[in-house]
Amino acid sequence: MSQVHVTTTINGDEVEYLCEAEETLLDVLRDRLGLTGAKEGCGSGDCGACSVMLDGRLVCSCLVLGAEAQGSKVETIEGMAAGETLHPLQRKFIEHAALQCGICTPGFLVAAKALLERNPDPSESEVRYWLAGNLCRCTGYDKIVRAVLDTAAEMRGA
Amino acid sequence: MVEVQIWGSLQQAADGRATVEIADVATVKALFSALAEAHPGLAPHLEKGVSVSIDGQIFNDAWFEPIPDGSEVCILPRITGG
Amino acid sequence: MPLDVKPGLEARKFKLVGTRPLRPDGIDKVTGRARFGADMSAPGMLVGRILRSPHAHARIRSIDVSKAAALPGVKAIVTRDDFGDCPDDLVDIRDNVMAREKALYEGHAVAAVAAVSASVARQALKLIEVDYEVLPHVTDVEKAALPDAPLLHDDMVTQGLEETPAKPSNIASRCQFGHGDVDKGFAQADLVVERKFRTEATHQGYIEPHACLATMASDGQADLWVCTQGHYYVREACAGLLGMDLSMLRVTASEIGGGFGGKTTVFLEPVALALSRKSNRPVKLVMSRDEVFKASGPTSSSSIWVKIGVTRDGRITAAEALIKFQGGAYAGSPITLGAMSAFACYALENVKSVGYDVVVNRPKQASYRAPGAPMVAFAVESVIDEIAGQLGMDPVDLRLVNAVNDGDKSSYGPKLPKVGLRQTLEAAKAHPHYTAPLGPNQGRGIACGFWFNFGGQTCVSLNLNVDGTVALAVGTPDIGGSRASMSLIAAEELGIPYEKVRCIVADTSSLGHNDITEGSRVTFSSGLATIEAARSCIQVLCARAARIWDIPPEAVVWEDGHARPAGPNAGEFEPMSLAEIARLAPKTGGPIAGHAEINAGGAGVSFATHLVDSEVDPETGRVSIVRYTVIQDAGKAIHPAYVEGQYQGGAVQGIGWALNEEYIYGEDGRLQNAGFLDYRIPVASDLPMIDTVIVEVPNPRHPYGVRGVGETSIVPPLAAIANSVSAAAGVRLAELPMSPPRVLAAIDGMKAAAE
Amino acid sequence: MRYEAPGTIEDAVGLLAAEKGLARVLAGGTDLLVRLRSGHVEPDLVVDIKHIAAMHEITAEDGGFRIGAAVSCAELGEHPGVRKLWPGVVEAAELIGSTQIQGRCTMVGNLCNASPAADSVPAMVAAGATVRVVGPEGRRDVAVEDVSDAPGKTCLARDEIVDSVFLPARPARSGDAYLRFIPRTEMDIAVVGAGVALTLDGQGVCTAARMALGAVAERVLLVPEAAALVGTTVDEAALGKLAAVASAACRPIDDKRGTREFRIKVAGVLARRAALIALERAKG
Repeated sequence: MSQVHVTTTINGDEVEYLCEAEETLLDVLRDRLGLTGAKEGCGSGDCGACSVMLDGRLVCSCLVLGAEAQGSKVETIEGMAAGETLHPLQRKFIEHAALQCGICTPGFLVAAKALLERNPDPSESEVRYWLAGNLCRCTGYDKIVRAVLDTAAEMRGA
Repeated sequence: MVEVQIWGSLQQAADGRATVEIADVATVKALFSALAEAHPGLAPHLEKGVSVSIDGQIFNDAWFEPIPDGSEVCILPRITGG
Repeated sequence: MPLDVKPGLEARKFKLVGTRPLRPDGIDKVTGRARFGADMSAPGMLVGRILRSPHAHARIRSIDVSKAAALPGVKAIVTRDDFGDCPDDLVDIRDNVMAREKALYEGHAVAAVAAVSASVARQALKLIEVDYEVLPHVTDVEKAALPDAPLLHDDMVTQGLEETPAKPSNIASRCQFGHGDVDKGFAQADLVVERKFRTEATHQGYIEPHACLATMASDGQADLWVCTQGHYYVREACAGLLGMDLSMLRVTASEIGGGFGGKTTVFLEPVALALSRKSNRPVKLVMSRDEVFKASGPTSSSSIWVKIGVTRDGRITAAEALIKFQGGAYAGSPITLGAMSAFACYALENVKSVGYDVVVNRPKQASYRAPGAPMVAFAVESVIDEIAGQLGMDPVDLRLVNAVNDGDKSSYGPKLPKVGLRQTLEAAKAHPHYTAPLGPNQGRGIACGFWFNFGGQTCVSLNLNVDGTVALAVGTPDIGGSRASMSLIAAEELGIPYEKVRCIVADTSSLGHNDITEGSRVTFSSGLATIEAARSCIQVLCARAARIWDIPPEAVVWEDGHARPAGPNAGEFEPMSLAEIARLAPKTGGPIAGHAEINAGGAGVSFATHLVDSEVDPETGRVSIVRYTVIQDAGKAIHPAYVEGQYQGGAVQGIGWALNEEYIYGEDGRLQNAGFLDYRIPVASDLPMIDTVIVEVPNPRHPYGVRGVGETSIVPPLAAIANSVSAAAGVRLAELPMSPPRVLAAIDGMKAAAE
Repeated sequence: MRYEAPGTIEDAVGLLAAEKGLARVLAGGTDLLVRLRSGHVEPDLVVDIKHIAAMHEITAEDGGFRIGAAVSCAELGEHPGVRKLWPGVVEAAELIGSTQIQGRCTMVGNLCNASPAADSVPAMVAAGATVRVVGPEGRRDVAVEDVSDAPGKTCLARDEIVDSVFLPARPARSGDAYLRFIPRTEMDIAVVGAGVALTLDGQGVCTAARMALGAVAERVLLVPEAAALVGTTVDEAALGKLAAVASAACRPIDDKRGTREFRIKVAGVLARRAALIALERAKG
């Protein structure tokens, strides 16, 4: 079994790992690097629980091979807070009770952060469509959408 | 004296009775004993687990829940949830 | 012992209960630190994988694992031979966990391996040779009930019939509820409406697949980490199946990524333990999404006939239902709960509901949020809606004429205690949603729903730390924010800030038995136990203060977090705070704690009324939900944000069930849509905001008035949406899901009939 | 399985040609990885083409655009020139999957996956797009509608790669549009898809029309009878005719996503609705 050697940057740190060619980036993050914040809800890109940023793009890490991360920049939920300081989205999700079980929360946060970086003033409809690839079965999305809109307003200084 | 209501499909086990009158039972445990004695067909069902409603409040496995005289008592299939 | 429940609950002023503090597990969950089922590892851990039947129904002639066992890296293989005799009540569970003589559905586990890596485990599965004799199968509830249907169990004889049948069948049991004389009632009616309804099977759709990590040592001591709604039940089931003492198995409930009833039983756990026992290594087993759909426990599909008679002024004279549920390959569909709840919203003189529990070649069903009630409510509330239309009556008014009141005899037997249905109906009528104008192709629907709620066995341990903070241990896994509610209750009772209480879910070796987190029971039962534990702690606190002051303990009262001298000693001593008494505890007798072990009875039933506007594209049959309002009686909302969350989540699961979710089987008996691509749960862009109204009619059996809230919210949506779609489309929709092809066919059929 | 990430198209073709077992080309991976995981495909070699610089480029060519095979649909959507030229194609590409999928998926991958329900394909066919195929023998251009004639099958040889798709210049007074039907608002595979492109003369009379339908046959269908619009002002009568020819062209199956009857009927509805949008765009 010949493994692939990969050098990449994860949450700002240079990381090296060996992985099998068919292993996904999600497998590598969770099983080899101990970064279990990204979750596997489906393994087919339908639920968004494994969302990470890859070279500035929001992706499902279950649909990226570990080998593909060579030379890339990966950002995960574990890198979202700055030390003890939560990202405003993280804080607002707690304040708005935008999570019940919390399994989908890391994916929603990574996706919502990507949205607000592109569009600091999204409409409710834009939030809903941007997040359509993130499934939540507990909340009915209401409080999630409110948390994102409220964060956007706060970050705009409104 | 309490009048015990038996749900529809359990009535066969109670010799076809929809209600059974039981005297001198102060608790669920005493009620079960009296019912099993009056209608032995009920015994396995009571043993397996049923819910008991006393004046509209539902209890599971509560042998010592008091049964006030004259209260309305129903035997129900075991209530659970999801 | 029941707590002292005083009347006049409405008057109670709370300091903390009813506020919306931050949840204690919030930061862990927004930073990715929270550990769910699949997030745990152990040194030397093996990867487990399960081989599943590709056939819907097949006799397993033989299983040859020799080639797989010879593959380097394979450490253990288990099959039916590894699961022996077990207690009677676990037989079906055992056979579902690992197939015995027959595989009864596609996805039924046949063998399992533990290996050093996922790829070795995958290869090993391919090397296991199973010799199947494929048998005829049946997946439809009506067809399975026919006399010539393929038989799943040779020894299944229908229970609950007047005469026990001589021949086996797929009908596991019959049940019947009701009172009065429905024939007499229908004869008195001015209008009788009857109709047949069907609903497809749906899945709870939790985002976290089942996962566990099992470790068993050669002395039989074992640990299990698992995402479950009931780790005590997991312990009992696994110990029963593996012949272990309960004390030898410690089960820790991980954070749980959704359950909705689907994680109230075992699938992987006994297998993981068996693999660990055989390999003497920790074994992690995680389901794929495909396995979750094929081999966990979806809910029943149903076939329901309802007949209701009314007088001209809308009073129901009789109501009757015939309900068939398939519960998968084993007996145990929620038919009794479905049949009991059918007409529970209405005060009826003549009512009858009959139910049949039918087995088919599908996975064994598990509970799903108010199990059995949503489908039956769909049928009953659709007929009520049709009656309102035919009488020309406002649908809320028709329901108000018949709605149950305190003390009415319920359709399932007992008289009702204090209930809040009427209040939700009145709130619906007063809500701006009810009178808002509708756009073109839009329709408004309303429906009511009922759920029993449940109490049950519960333990809580409350330990006071020397710095005046509180460690609160509960035994009910937190699936929706209950640690926040329990902390609120403890802080309220003790009179200390919410932040001073930290609530955790204890493992099975740290706390006595707790029933499963199900039946909307946690806030009610663990809440009751928390109150009791806090009050027993307060007794100790008062006793310590009394000793310090050298006055009788009866002369001390607890107010606002302080022990105060009372009676003749009032004002004699400075009140002592909880923190002060805690600090002195080592000198005044040692640690201070409170605990409670109860079997909570008297969970109050709850009712809801939902309002929904939908829009139908008449050319494609596509339905959009444009406005939704949930109105539900919570008794007393401890943490209103999470009560709203339960209302919203239940409504949206109902929207999915009503519009697009369904198990689709092919002619071959195989599930065709075992993934989130084609099992279509609602996504964010499908939905409007879900408005909520919390009605509070206190439950007299709870010191704060709490009723369960988790399940009732999924009962009305199917019917409310069907009523709104039927109004918008101009034709009655009686089959779920109301997917576009079905709605378009109904519209086209109506047009063709009109021509 | 081996993973290779060559830096040139020639190396990529060479790897494919040399592989004796099963090889697969990896661009966005949003279909391939799903198939890998489910065990539907077990390749011996995966050739990642994302390290080939030219595959990431969008270049102007003959009044149209050549779009590299590794350009993600998100990148495509961010290109104002392509969006202005063929808005229907870009909108179709943007319908594929979620935001997360958009960051990875490519139009060429969507085409080569050879699903009759692929969203971007009917739009590309309506726009008259071609692809450039590179192999050991050199390059050839293939019309998009000729790439796949059955589910999972393409006209590519085992050592050939599509390196780009070419969207031609758009004639004056032309417009295109793509609509699909799905039960939800996002995340579903098209139950029916319809792409329409049409051209008007100065008087508003239609001089050319192309229509392609997705998910109504074993392949994406180019419907020549869309010529029914030619010579009309795309009025109600002409749109009715278009809907009728769209429905008549369908030869769908019943499956988990929709019934035969439903697809036939909705194909007509979407054809009509897409033509109306294309008409508005043609009028400018």
